[in-house]
Amino acid sequence: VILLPFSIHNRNERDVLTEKLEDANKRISDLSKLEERQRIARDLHDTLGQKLSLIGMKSDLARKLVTKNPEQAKQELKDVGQTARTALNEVRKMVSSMREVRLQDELLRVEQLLTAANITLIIHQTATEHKLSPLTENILSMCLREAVTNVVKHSLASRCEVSIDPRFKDVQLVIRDNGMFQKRKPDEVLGSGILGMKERVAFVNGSISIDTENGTEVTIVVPNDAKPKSEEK
Amino acid sequence: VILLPFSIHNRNERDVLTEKLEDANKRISDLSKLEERQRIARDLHDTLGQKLSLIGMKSDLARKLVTKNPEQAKQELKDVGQTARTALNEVRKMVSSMREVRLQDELLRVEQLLTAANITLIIHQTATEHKLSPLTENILSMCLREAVTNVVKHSLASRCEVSIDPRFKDVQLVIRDNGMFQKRKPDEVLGSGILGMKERVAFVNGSISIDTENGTEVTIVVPNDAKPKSEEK
Amino acid sequence: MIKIVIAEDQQLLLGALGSLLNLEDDMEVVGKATNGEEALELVRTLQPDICLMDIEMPGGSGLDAAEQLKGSDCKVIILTTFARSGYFQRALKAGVQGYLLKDRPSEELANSIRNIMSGRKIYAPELMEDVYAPENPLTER
Ligand SMILES: Nc1ncnc2c1ncn2[C@@H]1O[C@H](COP(=O)(O)OP(=O)(O)OP(=O)(O)O)[C@@H](O)[C@H]1O
Ligand SMILES: Nc1ncnc2c1ncn2[C@@H]1O[C@H](COP(=O)(O)OP(=O)(O)OP(=O)(O)O)[C@@H](O)[C@H]1O
Ligand SMILES: [Mg+2]
Ligand SMILES: [Mg+2]
Ligand SMILES: [Mg+2]
Repeated sequence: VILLPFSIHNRNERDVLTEKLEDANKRISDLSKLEERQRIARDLHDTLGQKLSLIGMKSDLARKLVTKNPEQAKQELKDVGQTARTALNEVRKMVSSMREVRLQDELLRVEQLLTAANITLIIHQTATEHKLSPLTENILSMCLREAVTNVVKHSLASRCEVSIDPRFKDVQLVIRDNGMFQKRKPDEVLGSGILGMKERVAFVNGSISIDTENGTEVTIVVPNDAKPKSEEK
Repeated sequence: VILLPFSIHNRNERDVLTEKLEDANKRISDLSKLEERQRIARDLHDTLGQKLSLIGMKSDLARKLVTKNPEQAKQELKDVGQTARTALNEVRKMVSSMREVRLQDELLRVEQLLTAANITLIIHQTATEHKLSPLTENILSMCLREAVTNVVKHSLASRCEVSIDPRFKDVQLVIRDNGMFQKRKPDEVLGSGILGMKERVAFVNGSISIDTENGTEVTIVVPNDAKPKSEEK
Repeated sequence: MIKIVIAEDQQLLLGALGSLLNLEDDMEVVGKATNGEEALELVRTLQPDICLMDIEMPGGSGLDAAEQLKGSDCKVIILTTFARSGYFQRALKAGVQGYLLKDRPSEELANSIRNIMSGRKIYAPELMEDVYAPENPLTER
């Protein structure tokens, strides 16, 4: 009996805390969204703004040249079409980098990629009770895509192994090929692929290591902030 | 003496809780960003993607028409230019709706706007202990700007009153003019201003009402998820 | 004849803009620069009536150049795509006669140039995000 008031007291305190927490969560969420929107705004500005202005101007110019100088008009129109397509590609890239990506979908895609390149794919996948969080899936998918693209582009391998191992607290993704790691010449421009993987993985406090002894082996571990499927509500 | 272990125990528990909370905050923030990104991705895809494809096609078409049918070519080119400008305007709107706006800055801006239009501005502002959240400020600023733009564009008023009243749980913003509300003809294209205000306000569970009896009076109430200035850390 | 110098770092835009204005009967593009410093140099040597200026260019922004041209005989028009905070205020301080969108139809740009030649100031409402102009911004609406 003596325990009751304590536990009531605790519960009330907890309710208040829970409510405060929900408020705070809402605020964090709103702010993060605002921040993300601003970031995207800057991107949009830099890439698309210029291209759309150019299209506007060149189409005006072409219109005026139609009678005066038809050949020149055609040339300007080629530029317009080209610029529109480049801009569209940029939008597509932006959109696809923003879209939700599922790891299993990505696996299918890299399978097609490797088949087309005549590289045998072996998948090791541990069955799992756990559902990965969208963010984890997103990051793993990006890394998988980049690593496999590198295998296709650089390794000269005949085999590629991908293993996905969701463990208790984290997920391990390994991409291994039986080709040769290509060292870059010191004066070559650095690729953005490996750098991009590192950045993404660091973003969630994960780790990435690359072993280039026999072929290339990329090992990525990211925290699995996933909840067991059964506990979902 | 008997109290000491309790308080130690409490403190440890609190440390653990604090850490957990920080993790959770990070996760909420990441997820919110992801979510926002996906929303914008859909927008971008729908608005810009289509327009850019259209531009690409029309410029190809125009190029073929330059010699065969110069007049038609010119018409297609007008469409191309128009489409590029509309697309850029959409991006511009997206970008500016993304920018952080402070309410006091916006007040200055509308003051200049009204002065330029020769409309007297009267501001009622309750002094406040509270700081509005960025999101609240953002939404109120947008609404203020749109409502005052409407006063300048449509009302024929000589006076405009703006009152800002941060109350206990919400903020009320009223924009009132002494002109005449202009009914639209049923076949006229709808403006996007009032609609935009409604959408924004609904987004934070606020309310908006418009009284057009004597002049126009727009009343907006949005929840004030703000914290007292003194409690800030 | 209205003599014009254009400063724009994107070659394609610079070319298109130049050709467009040259097509107008009363305008002649006398010089093209790809950064602010070059623009100043061209204005000094060529003595144009108007200098059209992009803002963001490597090696001397259009706003810096406009500030230097304040009080000179050459009228400055800033051309840009998006409002950026602080830019419009700086442009006003530099006393520019025009602050316009890059993507408006060329006829409109040509008309704005003529109006500015006759002493008016024109600022695009879309770009007045920071502060509405102290000089009446509604004249063009
Ligand atoms: N699986 C691999 N096999 C052989 N070489 C590799 C492999 N992965 C990476 N490399 C080498 O490492 C370099 C850096 O890779 P990274 O992905 O960062 O850049 P990239 O692929 O050249 O360009 P980007 O990814 O930006 O298109 C590659 O250029 C290549 O020389
Ligand atoms: N303060 C006002 N005084 C008189 N009429 C108004 C006022 N505000 C709005 N209206 C009328 O309501 C209509 C709808 O306003 P709304 O802001 O939605 O569109 P708009 O201003 O015409 O176009 P947009 O805001 O998209 O540029 C206006 O066209 C006008 O007829
Ligand atoms: Mg790569
Ligand atoms: Mg309106
Ligand atoms: Mg530039």
